[in-house]
Parts: sequence; structure tokens; C-alpha cells
Amino acid sequence: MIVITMVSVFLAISLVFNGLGVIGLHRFPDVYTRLHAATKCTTFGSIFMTFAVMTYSGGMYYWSNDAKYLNMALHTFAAMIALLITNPTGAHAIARAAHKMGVIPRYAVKDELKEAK
Amino acid sequence: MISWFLHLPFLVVGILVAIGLYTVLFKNNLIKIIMGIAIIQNGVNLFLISLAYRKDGVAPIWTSAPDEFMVMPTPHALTLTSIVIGLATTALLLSFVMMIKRHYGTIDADKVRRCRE
Amino acid sequence: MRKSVAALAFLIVFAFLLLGMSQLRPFGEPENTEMDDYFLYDQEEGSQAHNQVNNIVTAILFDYRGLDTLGEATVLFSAVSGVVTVLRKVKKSGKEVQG
Amino acid sequence: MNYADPLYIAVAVFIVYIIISTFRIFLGPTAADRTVAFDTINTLVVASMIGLGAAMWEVLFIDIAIVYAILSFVTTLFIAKYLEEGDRG
Amino acid sequence: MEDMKEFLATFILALFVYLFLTLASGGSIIEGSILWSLEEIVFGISIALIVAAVTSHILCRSKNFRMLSPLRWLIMLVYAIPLFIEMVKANFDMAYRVITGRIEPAIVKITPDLKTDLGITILANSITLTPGTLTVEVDDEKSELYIHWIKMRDDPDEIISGRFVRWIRRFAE
Amino acid sequence: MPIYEIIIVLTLVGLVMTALAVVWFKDLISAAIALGASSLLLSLQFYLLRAPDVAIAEAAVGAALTTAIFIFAIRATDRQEGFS
Amino acid sequence: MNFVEHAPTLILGLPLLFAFLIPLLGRISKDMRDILFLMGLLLTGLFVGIMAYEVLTVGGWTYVFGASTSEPTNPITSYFRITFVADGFSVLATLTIALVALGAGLFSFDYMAGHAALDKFYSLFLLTLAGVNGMVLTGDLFNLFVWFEVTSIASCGLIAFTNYRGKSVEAALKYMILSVLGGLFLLISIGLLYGQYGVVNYKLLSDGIAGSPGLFVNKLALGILLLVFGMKASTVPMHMWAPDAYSESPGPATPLIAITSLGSLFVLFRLTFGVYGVNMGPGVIGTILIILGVLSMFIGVSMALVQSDLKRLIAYLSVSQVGYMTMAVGVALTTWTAEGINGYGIMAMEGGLFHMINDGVYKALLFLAAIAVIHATGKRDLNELGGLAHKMPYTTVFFLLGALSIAGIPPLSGFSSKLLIYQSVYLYHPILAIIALVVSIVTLAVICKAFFNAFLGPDQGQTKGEVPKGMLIAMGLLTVVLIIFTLFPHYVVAEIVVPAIRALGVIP
Amino acid sequence: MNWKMSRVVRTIADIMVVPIIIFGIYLIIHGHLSPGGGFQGGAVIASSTALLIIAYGSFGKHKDSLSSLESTGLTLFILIAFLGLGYTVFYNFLASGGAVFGGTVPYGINPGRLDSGGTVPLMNIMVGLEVTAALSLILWMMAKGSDSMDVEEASV
Amino acid sequence: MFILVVLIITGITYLIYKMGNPAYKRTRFKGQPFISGNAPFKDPGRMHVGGDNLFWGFTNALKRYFDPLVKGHTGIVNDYVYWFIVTMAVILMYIYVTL
Repeated sequence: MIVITMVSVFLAISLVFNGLGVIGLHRFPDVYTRLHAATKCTTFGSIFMTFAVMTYSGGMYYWSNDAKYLNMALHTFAAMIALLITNPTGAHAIARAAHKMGVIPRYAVKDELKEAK
Repeated sequence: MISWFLHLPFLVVGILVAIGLYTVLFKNNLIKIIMGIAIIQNGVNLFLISLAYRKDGVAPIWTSAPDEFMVMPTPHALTLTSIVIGLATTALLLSFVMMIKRHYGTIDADKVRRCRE
Repeated sequence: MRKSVAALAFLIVFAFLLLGMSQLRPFGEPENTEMDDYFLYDQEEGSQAHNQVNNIVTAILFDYRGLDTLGEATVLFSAVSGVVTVLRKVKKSGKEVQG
Repeated sequence: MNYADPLYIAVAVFIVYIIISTFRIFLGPTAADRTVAFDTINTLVVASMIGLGAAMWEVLFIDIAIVYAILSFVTTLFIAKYLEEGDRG
Repeated sequence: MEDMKEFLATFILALFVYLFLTLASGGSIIEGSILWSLEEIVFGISIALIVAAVTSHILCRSKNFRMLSPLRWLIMLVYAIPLFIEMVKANFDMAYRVITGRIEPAIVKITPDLKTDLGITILANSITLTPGTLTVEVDDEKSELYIHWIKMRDDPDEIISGRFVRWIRRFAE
Repeated sequence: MPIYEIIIVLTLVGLVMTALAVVWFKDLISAAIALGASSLLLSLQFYLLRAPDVAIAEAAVGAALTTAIFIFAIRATDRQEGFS
Repeated sequence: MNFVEHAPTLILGLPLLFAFLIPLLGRISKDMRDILFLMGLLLTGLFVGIMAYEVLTVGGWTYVFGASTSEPTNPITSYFRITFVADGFSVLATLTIALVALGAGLFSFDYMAGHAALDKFYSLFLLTLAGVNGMVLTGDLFNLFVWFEVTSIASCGLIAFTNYRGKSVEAALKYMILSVLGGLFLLISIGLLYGQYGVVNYKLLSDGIAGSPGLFVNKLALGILLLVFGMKASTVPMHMWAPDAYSESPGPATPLIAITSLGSLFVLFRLTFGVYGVNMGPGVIGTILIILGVLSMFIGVSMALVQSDLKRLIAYLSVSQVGYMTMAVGVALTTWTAEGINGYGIMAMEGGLFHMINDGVYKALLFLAAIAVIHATGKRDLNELGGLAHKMPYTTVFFLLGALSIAGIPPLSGFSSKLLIYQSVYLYHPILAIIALVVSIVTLAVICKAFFNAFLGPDQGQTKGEVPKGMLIAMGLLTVVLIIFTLFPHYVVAEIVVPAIRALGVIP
Repeated sequence: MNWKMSRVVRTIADIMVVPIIIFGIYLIIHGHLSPGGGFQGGAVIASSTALLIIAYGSFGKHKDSLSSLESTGLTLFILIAFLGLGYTVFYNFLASGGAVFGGTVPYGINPGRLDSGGTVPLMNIMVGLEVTAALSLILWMMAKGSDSMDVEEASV
Repeated sequence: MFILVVLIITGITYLIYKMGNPAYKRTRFKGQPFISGNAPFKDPGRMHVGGDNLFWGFTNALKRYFDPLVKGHTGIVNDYVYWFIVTMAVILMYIYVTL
């Protein structure tokens, strides 16, 4: 029962933050701010999803003593690591590409990168 | 459940094939035509996999108990083959398009017509 | 003219596709499943799938329908040959008319 | 209430999020915006795959999520590199 | 010697990843069986050897073998905790920005005095995951980062990267 | 509550929308992105229909390699559809 | 080990094996590469001969892949695996394919000398050969799709081998787009049939269709199958890829690509006779085939008349020849009842199938002679050619033999098959016979045009002499076969064609 | 494609290559036990090639060795298929023989039992080799082809 | 029946004859052979009938048949697919109606 409660809490957090990310994707004015919303919120929400699944499978392992649930938890952890490594890098690549494309950050008060070039 | 739902994946297959055919028929850009072909491939793959599905079946791998109700495995094998073939054809078509650009200077289908009569 | 005929033919083909799809058995309820049940559950003969290979899709790919996989690998091989052939360096050749 | 129902509901909401994100693919004024939306969809799909794998009790399905998490990164890099180079005409 | 080190590093990484993926293949632990079955170990070692032989020059391209020591890995694991706290803060901040829409973006330059590639990379990714900041450009030679900041304030160096740099210097420099 | 069917239907809706986006865009790189998203959702659909092998293959091929070679081809030719 | 039993698989497997070996071992030396290529061709031919001998003397058999014995032991479950069919029809098809491939392969040694990346060329050549063999031998619908794609991709690679010509790449692209579309529709029809019956083997499918012939799914799949293989066989109005592909492909590949379209015609007949059979209204299928055939004959030959490019002219002629076979078999289909084909239908069937093997051989001869002309002069426009008979006597003779055969001039073998077609078609409907005769006459006119322009007239000084000996040997081989067919048409019909018809199950 | 991406991306690419390859190999050799197989694993390994191409802009001169690898994989595949010729082609002659890959497997999940399946794992490995080489070669050729568009003059 | 065939062929021949140029007069090109209306030959010493000239009369007489035919072969990929789809629509309709 406590496992289910924890899973539900994690899922709720994950849903809220992913929703924030998606709303931010539509609400913000330009690429960079959208990237802020999309990357941070969805990464965070997805990590909580993996937490939920790890909790779930850990509980299953505890109850059923079957090694396959341990396997599941470990693979979920691997997926989380992969997400954590790749997502910020992808965001960085997109931001850099957007800046090289010539997308101007809207409402920006200062642009030192443009001055540096 | 309403009866149209029972055919919904098949109808979506029809729609996807139609979208792809529309692209192939009415678009002039060669790369767009190849994208249309890719959409048709997606539709056909979805068709085969939808044929395989049995309600409440599990994946055709002996993961848990010996007696489980599984989805049908043959279309999976067929779809796997057809995905590989799709990739191969797409690569070959795109290399042809690159070569045509090099020779003709254009990828407009209306102008790529030296073989005629 | 040509475009309208094309649109008409396209619509006819689309209608036939939709008709055919809706005449098929309902989603999720297959009618004839002898072949797949043979792969999945048959224990008498040809039951290597059960004794040897856990993943039945792999068993079908490499045992029951091994020739398909050979053909698939051949397709990939010929596509690679084609790509390497087509994208090799263009030489200015005197034998232009030939071919 | 089944044990897996919260996971299913969460995944359904995720897919609604995905559909909302596709609007950004339609609307996005530049290609970079579309790429952002694509990246978001990637992450959401990975998350829903993990959730579904747990909900369906299919242990081995998590592998697919790992493949996705790795490969979507490669795709994003490809698009970003193309955009970086700009239009070669 | 350097070749040997490269080979060893790649080998250890490959073996670690493989064994991580196939953990719990030996059956139930509580019943007393070992974690890995025999075939997995044999295959893992041979595959790690092959992969290390083929790709040994890729992993350690910078000829920097600091990360071979296990202590640094330990510190790296501990680093996850402050990172996580910062991420939580980042997300609440982000929620605030999303709901209110109050932004004042800018692109600022910081010079975090880190030398190795790994350090810069970890710093850049951490910055991307934390409050209101996003790495836009990294200078190839100097250690300069250009950062898109969603709410500009003064003294960007300390606010954005102060804590991270101190942590990262412990294991990556 | 037939939540599983609802998930399937939602994924199909997304699939059709992204496929329409491919046809609609004049900018080929955007069309390639939409094609990648389409194949992403297709893979999710395979996952839902309990075809893990095919889902992995579609993920590896459709999302990564096909998009990559499309981008190579667009890079070698023109970016806009009506151009030249 | 009983090799005779495994002959059908070896016909498929040996070209594949050598095609994979050529890029690997061909890097050692050029001679090694050539030897491997020649060995692949000759061994394939050898096993085709072995299989033909066994089938024609003892009888056909079915080969089951992956089972513990190669014979089907269980009437149902054996056909869940992939099967190969070795019967009279396969013998007819593989003999044609092997003959043409042998000729074209011998031709290519001298012709392709001097090109770069030849190992890829040889590899693709053998892959195309293996693909066509797999298409005609297989007894499984999905396996058919796989070899269909192998054939398309490998032959498109062959067409685009001369990538320094823009036209070659363009032709390859067009052919490829049509082939891929055709393959996808083929896959849709496979899915429809699988969804209805749950099997993909020909035999089980035909059993299923016989059980429920009136379903709409059957009709849809039938239409798509007819269309796809009609497209691949270059029947009008889906023929437009054919002239491009034939005329722009590098020399020795041209007969091979022509043979792929013949092979798909074989597959079309096997499907309409074997899978759908008498249950699905053969009269309707026959009518469709007749209409397609008449259109092909007429439009193909009219377009050939206005061409000035030598290879393109022959390409349109070959489109029109495809029409003859389609029409003849369509006529035979209309007479098919539950008792089998009777009356003039048998004669039409004999004529059609005999015309197929004939057509494969003399079309290849004609193409090779034209390619030899192009190789010797470097020109392909008929306005610029002329007077080659003075310098190239052998090529002239070969071209003349092939040309007269394609026009159906009496002593040659083209005449005997066309005569069978005329007679039987006249009994079905006289107008069709008149159309066939008119087309034959116009074909003669076209051939006269090509021959007069290229070979007769004053010497234009375009060439120095005869083509190299290897090419002459290749053409001579096909000529010998042609002369055999000319001298013993009755023997060929009785020994090869009639078993093929019997294998289709339309006569007892 | 002679333009490197930024420093962060290059470092991450270096770190990711080995895990991606290991993951691909994991998919290949567990092909008969879990989802995956020769093709999927090969595609995953080829995507590591794509990662290197994208991050560094070049890939070295491996064309001949990749081509050889591809041919070798396919040749061995077809030879394994034909080794069953005593019975039929594609006959699984190693299964339950007690030799290499000849172990028998009970029902249920058995993730560690690599030693089973007869010829199936061998064929998986061969297909994995072939697919890896083929897809890498395609990517490499297309990257090069998209690069040198205006280098050589084309003859029309 | 045979007589009918002969009559039909005669009729076709007459039609072809009728479609020829009626304004042609025998005396117009006196002194040199009439090769075709296409292009005058360049070198009278090495007179050789070129490819376009051989059946010029025939094709020119049947211009109304040949022109749309030649024009139909446009060489555009969309048209190839167009014919494919149109034939598919026709065949599917035919099968649906009759079978």
C-alpha cells in the first residue's frame, strides 16, 4: 500500500512538471525560453516517472522475490542516466544552433555573445 | 464500445496510405515524394502490426509462465523485414536524388525529364 | 483536366482501401490463427521455439522464416552496393554515349 | 482499482501532452522551435514507455526506452548540426 | 603505457556497463545464487576486450587519465545530491515563470576557471539543468561559457556557477 | 474504464497529425522533423500493440537513421520545396 | 548428401554466395574477381540443368526450408515454413533466366573493362540474378515480396552504375519509385490476405480462397497483385519506366533488367493460376489481361516506330512483345472452367509460354547486338549510324537473326510461337488476331528501320572493326540456342512448355 | 562534414560511444532471449558511428574494412544456413546438441541462459556484423556525398 | 470471315491514304528524290536515309494518332505514378463490378 502511495505521489509530481513544460512550450515567446521550459521541466518530470517505476518494481521485487523486477529497476535507472546525460546536451546543441542561425532572443536586455563576435 | 472503434487502426492505416499517395501524386519536389513513400511505409507497417494484435495478449516472448495468451508473432517478423527493406530503399532513393542534383542542378520533378518520348 | 482525373482516381483508390480495411476482421480479434498458434503453442513437432529460443519472433526470423532474413540482409547488402556505386566519384569520361 | 491504473492514467495524460506538443511543431515560426518540440516529444515518449512497461508488467520492454533515450539524442544532434551550418543553398 | 591506460579505461567502462545491464541474470539473489550467470561473465569479459581493442582511442581522446581513480567517482556520486537540490529549485522557479510569464532574458558570459573538457562539460550540463540558465555557447580554447539567463541579475559568475565549480574541481581537475 | 484503448486512440490521432504536418510543410527540414516525430509515435504504437522487437527496430531506424539520411540529402540539395 | 534434392535452393544460394564473396575476395586480384563471377554464373546454370533434368524426367517436388526433411510431411504444418516449388513452370522460368544471364555475363567481361568499381557491378549482377530466381521459385507470398525488393534494388543499382550520365540516374530513380510503390501495395495485399486467412503460403492461401471465394478482401488483393506485377512486367499503361531503364542502363545489364520483367510475368501467371485459380472468375482476370496485352502490343510498337535511339527502339519493341504473352495467357484464362482449360485455350497457353522463353532469348540477343554496335561506334542515334555491315559482319548476322525472330519471319523461332498465338486468338475473337498481325507487320517495319539505318547504306567510317571476341562468343551462345529453338520447336513445346502448363494445373 | 560541433557535444559523444556499442552488443547476443536481435543491435551500433560523424565531422578511412566486414558477415550467415544441408537449408542443427549454443532451456524467464538456441545466436551475431557495417557505410557515404557537392564537375 | 478481314485492312489502308497530303503534286520536287519533310540532307554524295526520315510519311500521315501518344510520355515521375493509380482505380472498379 505504501508503495502505491509513493508511486502515485511521484506520478503526480511528474505529471505536474511535464504539464508545466508543455505549457511553457506554448507560452514563452522565443526559442531560448521555450528551451528552458522544455528541457528542465520535462527532464525533471521524466526523472520522477523513473523514480515511480523504480519504486514500483522495487516493491514488486520485495514482494515476489523475482529477479526480473530487480532487472527492471536497474534498466530504468540506466534509462534515467541516459536521459540525464543526453537531454541537457541536446538543449545546448539546439540553443547554439539557434544562435548561429541568427535567432535573436526576444525581450533580451543584453547579448554578450553577439557582442563578442 | 462503438463499432467504428473496432476498425480504427485499420482506418488510420488507410488514411496514412492516402496521405502518402497524395504526396507522391501531387508534390513536385523529389525529396517530398520520398517522404510520401516513407509515410506509406509507416502505414503499411502499422497495418501488419495491427493485424497481429489480439486483445489482452502479451508480447510473444516466454517471459513469465509457460501458458500465456500471446499476440501473433508472424507479422512481427514480417514487419521487421519490411522495416529494413524500407530503410534500404529510402537510402538508395536519396542517393539517387543527390546524384540528380549534382547532374541537373534541380530536384524539381517537372524539370527532371531528360528521358522522355 | 489531368489533375482532376488524378484526384478522382486517388479518391477511388482511397475509398477502396477504406472499404477493404473495414471489411477486415475487427481489430484485436483474428479469425484464423492456426499458423501462429502452431508457432506459439504446438508441442509436438517443430517445437524448437519452445525448447531453444525464448523470443518467438527471433525463432520465426531465423528458423521458420530464415530465408526471409537472408533476403532482408541481401536487400541491405545490395542497397549498400548501390549507394557506394552511385555516390562514387564522378569521372569525366570519354565514353559518354555508352551505357 | 487495479495496481497499474495510476500508471496507465499518467501515460494517457502524457500522450495528451504529446499531442499538445505537436501543435508547436505546426506553429513554430523557425525550425529551431520545431526541434524543441521534437525534443520534448522525445522525452515524453521515453517517459511514457517506461511507465507503460511497468504498467503492462513487461520487464524487458524497458530496453526500448533506453534505445530511445540514446537515439533521440543522435537525431537532435543531426538537426542541430544542420541548422548550425545554415542554408547552403 | 598510455595505450595500456586507454585500453584499461575503455575495458573497465565496457565491462561495467555490460555487467550493469545484465545484473540479476543469475536468478534470485535471496535464494543464494550469484548475481550473474557464468555465460554472462564470460561473454562480458570477451566483449569488453573486443570493444576496448577497437575503440580505445575514442574514450580518452584528451589523454587525461584522472578519472581512473575510484575516489573521484565517489565524489561524483555525492555531487548528485546538490545537483538534485538545485534541480528542484530550478523547477519551482520555472513553474513560477511559466505561470506568471515574468521574464527578463539576457545572454551573459562567465569564466569558470576549469581546464579539462570533462569539467567544462559537466558544468555546462549542470548549468542547463539549474535555475533559469541555459548554456548557449562554449568557447573551444578558453574556458568561457555564454549563458542564456531568464532573469538577469548582477554578478553572474558567482550566482550561476559558484557552487558547481567548487564541486567539479574536486573530481574533474 | 477502457484506458488502454484510449491510449491507443490518442496515439493514432498524434500519428495522423504529424503525418499531415509532413505534407503541409514547405520547409523540408521541418518536414523531416515531423517525419521523425511521426515515426516516434509509430514506435509508441508498436509498443502499445506488444511488438517490442519491431518497436526497437522502428526506434533505431525511423527516429535516428532515416532522419539522419534525410538530413544528409536535404543538405546536399535545397532546403525549400519550391526552390529552383 | 543428395544434391539433386537441394537443387532449387542452390540455384538461389550460389549466386548469393558468390555475390557476397566477390567484394571480399575480389580485392585480391582482378582475375580472382572475374573467376568468381564466372563460377557463380556457371554453377547456377549447372544446377538449373540438374533441376530441369530431374523435374522433366522424374517429376516436380516441393522443398521445405528448415524442416528435418525437405519433403512436406504434414499437409498443413509443413507449409507454415517457407517452401520452394520445383515444377515444370519453374524449370521454364529458370532456364530462360539462366540462359540470358549466362549470355549477358559472358558479354560483360569485355564490355565493362575499364570501368571502376567493377566488383560492385558483378555483385549487383549476381544479386539481380538471385532475386529473379527467388521470385520465380518461391512458394510463399512474403518471400516473394522480399525477392521482389532484392530484384528492384539490385537492378536499380545496376542502372545507376554509369553514374557519370545524368540520364542513368534519372531512369534508376523513376524505376525505383515505381518499384517501391508497387512493393508497398504488394505488402498491403499480403496483409489483407494474411488478415483474412492467417497464412502466407500459396497452397494454403489457395485452399482458403477456394473456401470463401466471394469476399471483398480477395478481390482487392487480386486487383493489387495484378497491377503490381503488371507494372513490373511493363505492360501499358504502366510501361513508362521500361524504356528509360532499358535504354539508360549499362550494356550487359539491359538483358538482365528485361529478364526481371519477364520473371515478374512468370510470377503473375503463377499467382493467377496457382493461388486464385478457377474460383475467382478466370474470365474476368483473362479479360483484364487481354486488354492490358492489346494495349501493350499496340502502343509499344507505335512508340517504337518514332524512336531514333537504337536501344530505346528495342525497349519499346520488348514492351510490345510482353503484350503478346499477356494476351495469349489471358485468352487461355477465359476458357478455363472447373474441368480445366480446353479447346483453343491449350494452344494459347502453349503459344504464350513458348513465346516467353523465345522472347527472353532473342530479346537478349537483340539487345546485346545493339549494345555491341554502341560499344564499337560510341553512337546510339540512328540518324548518325550507318553502314556498319561492312566492318562488323558477325554482329550484323546476330542482329539480323534476332530482328527477324522478333518480327516473326517464318523460319525462325519467333514465328512458331506467334503462329500458335494467332491461331488460338483467332478462335477466341478475330479482331484480336488482326491486331496481333498488324502489330507484327509494324514490328517488321520497325526492325527494317533499325537494320537499314544502322547496318546498310554507305560506310560512314564510324568504327574500326569488329567487337572483341568475348562479346561475339556471348552473342553466339544465344544464337545457338535460338537456332535450336528454330529447328525443333515441336520438341521444345512438348518437353518444356507442356510440363509447365501441366504444373499450373490447368490440364490434367 | 568537416566542421566539429561544440566542445560539450564532443565530450559527451566520446563518453557515449562505448556504452552505445555495449548496449548494441547486449541487444545482439540477447536476441534469442529478450527483444532485440541482430538487426536492432546493428542499427544501435551504427548510430554510434552516426554520433562520431556528427560530432567530429569525419570518420577516418574505414571504407574498405567496413565493406569487408559486411561481406564476411553475410558469407558466414549463408554458410551457417547451408551447413544444415544434411537435412535442409536453415535447419537448426546445433539445437539441443550439447555443443556450442546447444543447451536446452526450461520454460519461463531465463535471462542468463545465453548458451542456447542452436544456430540462432550465431546467425544473430552475423546479421549484427553485417547490419553494423552496412548502416555505417551508408551513413558515411551519404555524409561524404552531401559534402563534396561542388568539388568535381559533373558530365552531363 | 477472311473477306471481312481483307475489307477491313483495305479500309484502313484507304484511311491512311486519305490522310496524306492532298495538295501534294508530283512535279514539285523534280530532279531530286524526296526523302522526308524533316530536314534536308547535308551531303548529297553520301546519301543515307537517317532514322527520323525512314517512316516519315507514315508517321506524318497518322499525326493525329502519334502526337498525343508522344506527348503522353512526359518523363515526369508524378505522371508515372498517375498512370499507375489510374490503372489501379480502373481495374479495381472493374473487378468490383464484375466479379
